[in-house]
Amino acid sequence: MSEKDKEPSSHKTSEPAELESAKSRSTTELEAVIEALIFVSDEPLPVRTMAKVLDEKKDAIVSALEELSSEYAGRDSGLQIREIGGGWQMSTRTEHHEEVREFLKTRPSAKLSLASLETLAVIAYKQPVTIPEILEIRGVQSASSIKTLLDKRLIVSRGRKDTVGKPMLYGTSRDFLIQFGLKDLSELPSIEDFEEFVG
Amino acid sequence: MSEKDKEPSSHKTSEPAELESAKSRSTTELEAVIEALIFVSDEPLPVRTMAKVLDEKKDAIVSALEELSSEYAGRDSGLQIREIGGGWQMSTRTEHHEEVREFLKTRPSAKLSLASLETLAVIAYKQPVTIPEILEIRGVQSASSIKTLLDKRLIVSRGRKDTVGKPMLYGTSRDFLIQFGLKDLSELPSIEDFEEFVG
Amino acid sequence: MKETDTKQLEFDFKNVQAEIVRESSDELRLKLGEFAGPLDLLLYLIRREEANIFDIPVARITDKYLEYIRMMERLDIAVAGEFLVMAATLIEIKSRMLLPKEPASEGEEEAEDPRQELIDRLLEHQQFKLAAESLWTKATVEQAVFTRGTIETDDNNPEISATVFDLFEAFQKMMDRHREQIQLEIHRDEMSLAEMLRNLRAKLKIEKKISLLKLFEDMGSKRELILAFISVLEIVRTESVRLCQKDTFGDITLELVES
Repeated sequence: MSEKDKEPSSHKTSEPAELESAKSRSTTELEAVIEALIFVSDEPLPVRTMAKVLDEKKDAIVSALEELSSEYAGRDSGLQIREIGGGWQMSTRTEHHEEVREFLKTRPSAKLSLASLETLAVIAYKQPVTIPEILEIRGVQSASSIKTLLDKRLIVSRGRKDTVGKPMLYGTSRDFLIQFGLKDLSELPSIEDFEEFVG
Repeated sequence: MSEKDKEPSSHKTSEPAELESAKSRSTTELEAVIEALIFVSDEPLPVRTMAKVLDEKKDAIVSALEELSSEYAGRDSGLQIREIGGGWQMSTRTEHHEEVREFLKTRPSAKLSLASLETLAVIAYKQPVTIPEILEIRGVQSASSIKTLLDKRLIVSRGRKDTVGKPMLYGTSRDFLIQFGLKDLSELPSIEDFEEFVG
Repeated sequence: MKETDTKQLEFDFKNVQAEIVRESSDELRLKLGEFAGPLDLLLYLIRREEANIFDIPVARITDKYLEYIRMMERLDIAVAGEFLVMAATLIEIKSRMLLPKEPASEGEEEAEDPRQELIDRLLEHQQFKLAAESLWTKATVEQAVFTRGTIETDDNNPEISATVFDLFEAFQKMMDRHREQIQLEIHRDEMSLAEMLRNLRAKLKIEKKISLLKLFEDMGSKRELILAFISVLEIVRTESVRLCQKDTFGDITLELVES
């Protein structure tokens, strides 16, 4: 792994391990704050992001995650913390899916996460569009959102772009139009539609 | 997809064994499934909803909740489970707000102005209350504060008072409880508690 | 823990009081705080005069109060009706205080203090101010608490609750964020004079001839424009170039003189 290369060298050489952690968190504290971050995240949370936000080494993050994950497994929790799609996520355990589904059925409909909604918005307004282009606009990785949107059949692939790497192009689907109550894409709201509300 | 929709109902009707097993959960299992439900719920989850979905007695739910909540507190988790706004909610602990905010890139949301806070305090303690009554206590017009509070859904109208002019009555909302971290209105410190500080 | 929370989000509740502040050298502003009405002003004056709220020196406080109102008028601040109503009330109480006390007749309760109603209102008002403060503290603590991110567990349900407006809004917010980011990057990428000079020299070498109008138009900021202008002057001074202008007020070109 190249992780170690990226660590600021000043950290490495100058100070003993104890002093060096800027926030001087104990292992328990680190686990707790990681738990909080995973919990609030819309998408599976990459180790790199946690390391950056917490100003900790990736190694420390990974071992805290493993500890946390096995702690959840050990205490017969209804939740689990696991690595999925390049990040760490908190989710319900399969054992309880029936009850969870039963409960969710009492609600009108599932919400798209903000991440997915944003990704869908970019695709709707900029289609056909590639993943790097979406990244450019959103400023964050959208891989898991793309997967969600494909699973929900809201987007479809539209061939490949004729540039380096031939990235896949995405556009919205017919289901998208149906679910959002649109006749065609020209019916998507534009800035002008909103100006009257502002005044 | 339509097949899956039918699945749960067919289970329900044909196999009574399913129901029976649901009721014979161990305490640990009940805690786990409650944890899962609170986790997936978008809003504070009332005991009655859990009792209904899980087909358990409210008492059993409440004691499982209390157990779960103190378990979270006991294990130095980054999360907490607590009663708020008439339901149970999972959230991060205040200790980690800096890191969480850094990660979510959010700023503390715009605070209420002092005028609005004062108006809200009068409404919270005197509800249901009319605008003239608020004016009497505050000594200033409160129309714009009322509007702000309505816009933020912190207060709701509670019908009209049966006096001259039939003025609108106002009270606090469920969102008020949630945003101010209150189980219910009885958790507000008594207004008499503020007397001794006068002077 | 709570302590650091409030510290981070603190605005000084106690200090948001009626006061005159000097905003800038030429502007004196009466800062009453958005919430301050006549009762707040009275409480402030009582506190400042170190008077006892249960035994308000009405004459002195009334004078101070009126002084304040006059000052507001002098500073051309619209004095809300409520302040004037309170002024009238104070004057009335003051005059009643000046009347000789009627001796309480047999069996009658002692005549009520003319200040009593005002005192009660002030006390109640004070109470609610403190209640507001306690609410503020609660909200502050609660703002340090976050609920989970959105999850998409409901695989069975292809319906989603978002509308086209949610979609549009998400898009707008994202574009705003994107724009902000780009501006930030531009900011950070600002050139030094040396870089500008180097670029301009390289450009001149390749293009032989540069339209100054075009060059200046291409500059992203005022600072870059100035740097470009200085660079042109520097190049004219140090190198074999000439400046040509075909028409008066027309475009000027910077041309390399081949030697």
